[in-house]
Order: sequence, then C-alpha cells, then structure tokens
Amino acid sequence: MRLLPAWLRASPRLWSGVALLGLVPLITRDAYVLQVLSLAMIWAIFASSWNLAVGYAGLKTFGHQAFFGIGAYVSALSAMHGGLSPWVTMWFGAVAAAVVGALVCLPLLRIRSLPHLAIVTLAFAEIVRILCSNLVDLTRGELGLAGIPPFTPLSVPGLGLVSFGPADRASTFVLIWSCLAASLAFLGWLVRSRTGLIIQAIRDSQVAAESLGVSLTRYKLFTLTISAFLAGAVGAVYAHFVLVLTPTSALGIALMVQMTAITLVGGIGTLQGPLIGSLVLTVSAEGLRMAGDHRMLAFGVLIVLVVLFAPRGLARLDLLFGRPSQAAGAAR
Amino acid sequence: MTIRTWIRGAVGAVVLALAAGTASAEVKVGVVLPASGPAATTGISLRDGMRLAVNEWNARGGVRVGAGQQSVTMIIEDSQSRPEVGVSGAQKLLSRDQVHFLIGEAFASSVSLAIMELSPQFRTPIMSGQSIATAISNKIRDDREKYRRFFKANFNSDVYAIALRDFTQVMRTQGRLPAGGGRIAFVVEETDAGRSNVADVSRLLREEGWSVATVEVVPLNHTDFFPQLSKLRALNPDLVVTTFTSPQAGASFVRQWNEQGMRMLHAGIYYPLITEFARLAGRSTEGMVWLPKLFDPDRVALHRDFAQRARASLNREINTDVAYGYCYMMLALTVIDAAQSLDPDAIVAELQKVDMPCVMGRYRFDPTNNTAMVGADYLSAPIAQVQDGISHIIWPPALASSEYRPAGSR
Amino acid sequence: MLRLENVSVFYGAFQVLWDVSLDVPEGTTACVLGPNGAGKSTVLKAMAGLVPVRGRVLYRGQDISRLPAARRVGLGMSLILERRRLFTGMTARENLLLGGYLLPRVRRDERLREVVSLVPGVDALLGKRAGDLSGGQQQLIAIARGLMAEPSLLLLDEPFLGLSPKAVNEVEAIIMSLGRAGMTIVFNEQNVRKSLAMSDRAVLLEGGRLIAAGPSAEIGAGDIVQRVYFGTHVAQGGAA
Amino acid sequence: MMTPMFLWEQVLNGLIAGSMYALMATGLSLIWGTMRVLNFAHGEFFMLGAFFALTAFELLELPLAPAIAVALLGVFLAAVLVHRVTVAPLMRQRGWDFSTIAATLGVSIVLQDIALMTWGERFQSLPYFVEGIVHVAGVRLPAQRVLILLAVIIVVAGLVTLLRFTRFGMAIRAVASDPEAASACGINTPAIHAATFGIAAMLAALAGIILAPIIAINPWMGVPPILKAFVVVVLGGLGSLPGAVIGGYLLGIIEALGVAAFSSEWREAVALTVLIIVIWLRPQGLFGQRIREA
Repeated sequence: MRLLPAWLRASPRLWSGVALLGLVPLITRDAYVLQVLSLAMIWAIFASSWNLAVGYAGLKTFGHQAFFGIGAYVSALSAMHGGLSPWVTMWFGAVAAAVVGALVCLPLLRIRSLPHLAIVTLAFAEIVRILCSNLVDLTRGELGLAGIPPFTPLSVPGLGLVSFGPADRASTFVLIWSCLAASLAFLGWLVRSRTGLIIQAIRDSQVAAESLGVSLTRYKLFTLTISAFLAGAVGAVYAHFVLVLTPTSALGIALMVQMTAITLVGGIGTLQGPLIGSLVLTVSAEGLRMAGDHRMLAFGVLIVLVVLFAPRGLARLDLLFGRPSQAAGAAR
Repeated sequence: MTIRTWIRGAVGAVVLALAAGTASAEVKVGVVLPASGPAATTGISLRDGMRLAVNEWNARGGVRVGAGQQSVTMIIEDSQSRPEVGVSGAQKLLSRDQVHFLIGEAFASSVSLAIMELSPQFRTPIMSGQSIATAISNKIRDDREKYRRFFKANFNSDVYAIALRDFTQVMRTQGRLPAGGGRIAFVVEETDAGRSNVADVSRLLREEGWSVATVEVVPLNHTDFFPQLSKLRALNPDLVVTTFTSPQAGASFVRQWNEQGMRMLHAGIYYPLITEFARLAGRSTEGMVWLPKLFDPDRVALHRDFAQRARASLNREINTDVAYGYCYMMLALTVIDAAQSLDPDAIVAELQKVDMPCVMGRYRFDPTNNTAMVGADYLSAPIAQVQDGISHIIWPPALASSEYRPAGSR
Repeated sequence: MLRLENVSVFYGAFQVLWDVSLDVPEGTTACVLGPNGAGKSTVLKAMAGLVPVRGRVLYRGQDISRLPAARRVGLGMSLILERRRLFTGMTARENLLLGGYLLPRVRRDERLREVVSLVPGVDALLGKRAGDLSGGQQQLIAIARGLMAEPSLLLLDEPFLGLSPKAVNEVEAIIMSLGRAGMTIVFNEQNVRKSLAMSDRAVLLEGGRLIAAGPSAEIGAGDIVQRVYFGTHVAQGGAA
Repeated sequence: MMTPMFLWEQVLNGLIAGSMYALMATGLSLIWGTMRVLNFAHGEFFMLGAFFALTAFELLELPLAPAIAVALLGVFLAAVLVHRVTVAPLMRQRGWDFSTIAATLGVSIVLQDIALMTWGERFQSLPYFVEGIVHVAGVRLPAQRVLILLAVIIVVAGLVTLLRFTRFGMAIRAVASDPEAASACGINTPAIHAATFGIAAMLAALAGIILAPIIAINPWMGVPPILKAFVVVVLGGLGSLPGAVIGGYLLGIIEALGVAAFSSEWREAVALTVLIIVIWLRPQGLFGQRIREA
C-alpha cells in the first residue's frame, strides 16, 4: 500500500468504485447501458469541475455551462473545419475554456457577495449561449451543429485499431471512463497538495487566508482556470460523443440545474460526491423514464430534500448509502 | 458505504438493466419525442395523435404479421429536446425494448440529427417526424448506403421559402410588390424552424433582386413585439415574414401588429395553422397571409372528420400536431402491415414504396433522400389569406378558392 | 422575578454556558461579571430568548424557556443589545416607535412622551437619522427604545462599550435613576468596580460556569473576583 | 431611421416592458433586503399568479377584480408555505446563503412541474382587461399596455406607503435592518419574514396577472422574467427598492434601444453586457450600499 500515492490511499472506496465502473463493459455490451453510464460519467466530470470551484474554493459560480459549451463548440468546430483529429482539438476546447475562465475570473475577483457572483456568472453564461445561438454562420445556432466527427480510431497494442463511433459504445465507454479516472486522480492529487490546501483555506475564511499572506487573486484565478479547463475538456468529449450540438443543450440553464443537483445530491466539497450524484441521478432519471413527464419534479424534490435534510450530500450519508438495496432501488 | 455496497449496487443496476428486454407477440413501435422541456406542448400533442392511430389499429385487431394479426404497443421516450437525452432514449428503444420501428425524433431536428447516427448500427427502420432540417435529407442523399434505413416524414425547410418566392412572383406581376425586388424583414423566434426560414427565404428572394431590411430574432414564447414593430414601421419594408412555433407568440404579434395600425404585407409561417392561434388572435388576423394551410377542420371534410373522431377518442383539443402524430404512426403501422412481417428489411422495403394518403397529405418518400415528397399531390404548403374571417387558399392557383385582396379593400 | 435553572447554551457543537442557575429578585439591579469569553452576553441573551437554551428560564414563576424573544417583550422584558444596534437607516423617533411595537397606537404615542422625559437628551435627537448619531447619543436612543416597551425587567448588554467618558457618566446616571425608580435591571460590564458600585447583586462567571452569586457588597469584599480575573488569564491562554 | 419620434416610441415601449421588470425586481429585492435570500423561485410566483387568475376567471367564472384578488391571495399563501417549508428551516442553519439558493432552485423546478400537472402544457391566455387604443404623446398604445404602466406605478406607490408609513412596514424595515434588534423590540421576526416573502411573491404574481392577457401562460413562463429581475436587482443594487424600480425601467429602455440599434437577437446580450459593465465599474449597483462580504 505504501507504494501507492497518497491521493489513491486517501479514498479507497472511491477508487474501488471507479475501478468497478471500469469493469462494466466486461459484464454487458448492452449499448443502452453503456450509453447511459457514459453520459453519467461525462456529467460526473463536469460536476467535478464545478465542485472544484464551488466545493473546494468556495467560488460560488452558476455559469460553468459556458465553459462546457465553449469546450464542446471549439473542439467540434476546429475538428470540422480544421480537419484535425478530435484527440487534438479536444485540448483546443479545454484551453479555450480555460482562457475564457481566466478572463471571466478577473471581474469576479472584485465581487465577494454571493448573489452578485451567482448572477454575474449566470449572466456571462447566458451571453455565451446567445452568442453561440446568433452566430448562425459559424455554429448553425439552434439548427444544431451536425456532422461532428467522433474520436478517430486508435491503434491499441493487442487489440488492433479501436474506433469510437456511435456503434462502438464499449470502446467509447472505456475512453470516457479513462477521462473520469484521470480527472478524479488529478483532482484527488490537487486537493491534497499544498495549493489545494490553500484553496480550501480561502474557502473557509478569505480574511484568515489573506492575513496569512496568501494571494487570493492568484489562487482564485488558478482554481477557476483549472476548473474551466476541465469543464471545457469534458465538453469536448461530450461533443465528439453525442455528435450534435445546440446552444440550448450544450450551454443552457438546464445544464446548470442538472450540475447543481448532481453535486449537491452527491455531496459538495467531496471528491466522490459528483460521481455518486451523477450515477444516482442519471440512473434514476433513466428509471424514471416511465414516469415520463415528471422527471424534473423528482430532480427538484431531490434537491430540496437533500439541501434540507442531508446538506452534506449522499457521499457522507453512510447510513443511507450503506443499504445495498438503495442503488438498485434507484435504478428501478 | 463499503466496497461491498459498490459491488452490489453496480451489479444490481446491470442485472436490472439486462433483465428488462423480454420478447412477446406484439408489434412494438418506439417513439422519441419531447415530453418535457420547452417543446413539450408539441410533443404531447404528437403523442396523443400517435396513440389515436395505435388505438384504431388495435380496435381492428392489430397489424398483419405472418398469417395472423398482432396488437401494437407504443413505447415513448422523452428527449427534452436535447440530443443526448434523445439518443439515450433511442438506444433504449432499439437495444433494450427491441422495437420493430422507431419514430425518432418526432419533433426537434437536432435530436433527429443525433439519432440518425445510430441508424447504421441497427437494422430497425427509423423515421423522423416533424424535423424539417434540410441537413437530414442532405446526409441521406450524400450517403445512401449508410442511412438507407432512415426516413424523414416531413418536407425540407425550404418548402415554405419556395412557396413564398412563387407567391411574391405572382404579386409582382400584379404590381402589388416592386417589380425589381423589394425589401424584406423577418421577425422569427430562436428555433431551428425560425432560423432556417430566414436562411431559405432570404437566399431565394435575394436571387430575385430582393434585399433584407432586418432580421429580428426573439426568444421562444416571446410576446412583447412593440420594439420590433416600431422598428419595422421606421424601416418600412415591402414584406414582413414571421415564424413562431407557439400560437401565443404568433397571436401576440398579429394583435400588436393590428393595434399599431401596420399596413405592410405580412406573411406568417407555421403558427397560423395551429388551431389555438385563431382563437387567441381573434379579428386581428383579418387580411394576413399565411402558410402552410394544411389542417383546416372547419372547411375541409377530411380534416373535420378526423378532428371529430380524434376529439371523441382523445377528449382534447385537436390541432395540427395531433394530426401529424396520427399520420406518422399511421405510416409506421401501414408499412408493417404491408410487409406482413416484422423483418426490418421487409419494413424498409415497404417504406421505400409506400404511398399513403393521410390527414396531412399523401405520404411518399423521395428515393434519392428518403424524404417525404412535396407538391400539390403530396405534402404541400398552400398559402392562404384571411378574408372576412375565413382563410382562403390564394396560392397555388390550382387549389385557390380566392384571390389576394389588399388590406382595406373590403 | 427572573430565574435561570441549570441553563446551558450551545452554539452549534460548542457549549458556551454550563448549568447556570441564578435568581434576580424584583426591584434589584444585578450585574453579570466575568472576564472576556466568560459567557456574560450569552446569559443576557438566554434571558431575552435570543439563543436556544437547555434548562429552564422562569419569569415571575412562569416557564418562558421556549418563548421567542418577541413574546418575552410582551411579558415586560426588554433587552438592549450590545453596541446599540439601532435601525441605522431610520430616524431616532422611528426607532423609539419600533421599541413600542407591541403597544396600541394611542398608548405608543403617549409612551413616547413619557420616555422622552425619562431619558434626558433624547428629545433633541428624535428627528435625526439614527446612523448619524454619536455613540453616546445612540446608546441613549437604544435605552429609550428599550423603555418604550414599558418593561418591568431591563436587560442591558455592555451598555458602556465604546462610549466616551462623558457619555459613560450620562448612561450610568440614567441606569441608576431607573433602578431607583424600582425597575429590575440586569446588566454586564467589563469594569468590575463600576459594576459592583452600580448594582445590588452580582453574578460571577468564568468559562461559561457560574462561580459566585450574591449581594454586590459581599462579592466585592471577597477575593474571588480578583482570583477569577487574575487566574483565568493563565487558564484561558491554555484553553484558547 | 433614428428619428426622434422613433426613439420616443422605443423609450415608451421600454418603459412598459421595464415596469414589469421593476415589479419582479422589487419583490426579489425585498426578499433579499429582509432576509438575505436570493429567491430563484421568484419567477414561479409570476407563473402561479397568471395560472391562479386564469383558473379564478375561467373555471370559477369570477368577475375580473375578485379573480385577481383570489389569485393574489392564493400566491401569498403558496409563498408563505414555501417559506415555511424551505427557507425558514434553512435560515436556522449555518451557511444558508448557498443552501437557500439551491433550495429555491429546486422549488422552482417543483412548482413548474406542479403547474404542468395541474394546468397542462398548453399555452393559455386571459382576455384583455380593457379594450381600445390610446394615443400617448403621438404614439398609438393599446389601453391594456397603458393599464400596465399605471398599475405598476400605483402598486409601487402603495408599497412605498406601506413600508414608510405603517406599523407593519416599519417592522419589515426593522427586520431588514437588524433582525435580532427587531426581535428585541417585540417584533415576531419569522412571521415578518414569511409575510415579506408572501408580499414579494404577490408582486411577482401581480406582474404575471396583468401580463397574462398579452403573454403565453404556461408552466415555464417564469424563467425569462426571473433572469431579467436578477439583472435589474444587481443593476439597481440588491436590497434597494428605488434601485429595483429605476433599474427595471432602465433595463426596459436599454433593451428597446438595443433592438433599435442592433437586432432583437442581441437584446438579451445587450442587457447582460450592461450588467457586467456595471458590476465592473460599480459593484454595489447604481443605488446599492456597500456590499457585505458573503
């Protein structure tokens, strides 16, 4: 055990959970199950990026859907028009989101009031959505950007050429799972690093951190940039997974609501929270397909109940989650 | 939470996921439509229309399969108008429920564009509903082999544009519009329908020497058009074209247009055919030109019969979307019945040669792009004008029951 | 008149008051003594109902432990909070009228005139914005606001905090005159000698626990006060 | 095309749209000012107001004025219930500023869905309260729109009177200024909070009711107005009533002129950009006091 890095040793449950998730393609090749779990993992990474800003750094923003969408559109457009492989353009998307994140952070640094922060970030995300919706020549707006290439095939030793098209749900699953594992490993390492501890100190008390000589500006800027980078990268993965983008689906407020619900339900400020929240909500949302029109109601009620009775989320609710029937019950 | 819990949870979910698909002796038609979210109004109307078709077939004993008949089950999945949600639903219907026919998506073009990427992996025939994006047809045309099992049951978005262009040509010969091409202004909503109408109409009219005065795009369900109307009055274009998908937005526009005493030629696309529109807009519609005049339960006998039958069965207001939904399901069940088999290839073969009259027109697919054919015989976009409270078709001449009458000539 | 029986107070997971029992007889002026962090303000807030308590709070023999602060005002208890806490955006007059919030309209205007005569100097301030007044003036308004409710028990939390020496004397004179007029008063104050001189009875706290209670003269005569103030200096350093 | 007449017309259009923003923002600001809660469910009270009025008018067939009164009362009760169940318990916890935002976000989704179940997804509408066309300084306006303008002015004046000159209004201001001190004065702070929440919701509901004849009544109609109201309260200064009213009119005019200068599609973007510029230059908004640290 000593050989393992600290971040891995720190949360054995999370990592065994992630490892188990990676085994799913060995158990089933059901395209639907893989599709749903792939989406759940995408939302988990996205929620994790927001969780870094909100849960760890206390930067209570409501505009992360903008970074997700920027990553998605930048990657999709440069792959379509530049003829580059999504493996490359994905990083364009992430960097673009990170740059915008850093720029947005500058005015935010002056704002310490929570509602102002919430409203301004929401406004910013709406501006990005409107831009995207109106630049029809570039993005095709609400007509939908179609014809986005999937990730190009990779040559894997022992397996030959592995492709990631709509027909290859298992390989795509493994690809997204790798992104999830890498993101969580990175975040796990980050929040335990010196920088991570300073970030959390800022969350707990800006004044105290400031009085210790910590540069709030630098750390907030750093956190939001990293967080936007991650959101942009997963947005790009989403684009090359779903293959169609519309401003509403990749930048809409519904995305923000979903992300908030996932993070809060799972447990804000914990590494495993977004993953748990995403699995529980996505799987139960699929289960609730039969309930049809009232899926959103379940989302809303769940947010209210969690905030009222389990403000620390399911990740810290050992009692509830300890019952094995719970996860299966959610899927029913 | 222990490792054991994780395992149990994961295994439980997977087992549950695997256990659901069971075979039975019935014909399963899957439908992906927006049952919640911004387009839920349309989605729910479509669903009700489809249910009516299913009920009618089942009342007759079902569709022919092999020697006997099998009853039909409809399985609905919600897309929330979001591509990834729609794709998940389609995946479920195709791989888990193993439906014999998929209508997906019944409404949003963006969702249909996403779902059609699934088509090459499955043998099941897939048909999009009201999605009008030309991109869908172009993709099928460009790769016939890949998308041979994907069909598009609505015409392309440029149908409206073509109808409008031809109409303006007539108007120009009558001297009602400037001979060398005039100035056109758009007020449309921020949807694929709104955007594509602007693109198609302005492209066609520019070729005829027209210029675009302004394009005003408003959010979905927008209802305060006074700033736009003030601007239109200041610009004074020769023709104003509007597109909305909600009858409310359209009614608000027409009402406010009237209240502001606007005199320009105004053509409304899509929203006036929604039955609720006439009720909401009242007398303000007088003189307005609109298209497509497809569903008219007040005057067309076929439509009236359908509306009565549907109202009795569904106990709800019958609008164009209900009729559309009915026709899509009729199409699906007709081809299965004709194939007398649940074999996907047999069904696809029937789709290729289907020629089915329905409430909304005659359905036949263009073999070059698997798209519903357009024209006076098939689906069409007749232009009507409200004259003394009644919508009369004024174009194409073959169908016309009246001639264009300028405002104030009553 | 007011009794605390085994009162404990928690702020979240932290316990700040441990099993405090004490008695304030009618007509007396009592002071609460103790070093910083001893729980003096908390005792007053527990009396006024601004913090939830375990144990019992009795007022004229009635258990008021579960009554919210606003209801206790109606029973004749009035708390003047630390640092005045006026409604700074409103005029002094509006502040006073709010003090008489529970009185019927006619009685409230009458009471305003009475209070103005009870607290010298308030009259001239009535039209001014409370936020613009000096600390001493604000404290006068705060006391006047507390009196508006026609209390029989007046609780004053750190009435002299942050005041100029001149203002301290003015406020002290008002408190003394109210005490002489027969009102039951409980106050706390850092200055031990001044507190003992102003009061009939004294309560001594340390680290949230009651150390001693009794007539001010007795408490002042013993060395317990000195022990507490001197001793805790060391003990607190360890605890904090 | 930028003739003075055209500009005047656009300003007037902006004032009418802005009066609705003002009404929404006033309620939002009132809630923030009194209990420091950012109410994400405010738009749903706008929606409920319209639906209650529709039900009272069409189903119960009440005359217009009683129908409006019933709807307002209904929304007041609904809001008090929401406050009692979600906001009030959360305010007793630590760090409730974020949890109330999250909870009201959840409530807004729940209310949308309840409306969907109760009234269906169909777009509905109320008839005009008044018919006819009025000429205002050379501009044609339907009487209904003039009514909106007047109603909002009357309501805002009424609200100011309530807050300034009544015992209840003073109590609200006292609670807003210092809840603990207000309790020490005998003011039942939780009850004032609940009542304020209810009154603020009634303002939103009123906006929904008088707009009902000219907009689509549907379960999701509350989303656009709350985004506008957010912009307005930040523009005017959170918690400032004059800020909310003037900010509302300002936003309306900015938007109308934005349509004139650019195109409708950029209207929201223009408004949001103005917001971000204001935040940059003057974080407390146009009329706000210095912002307290969150």
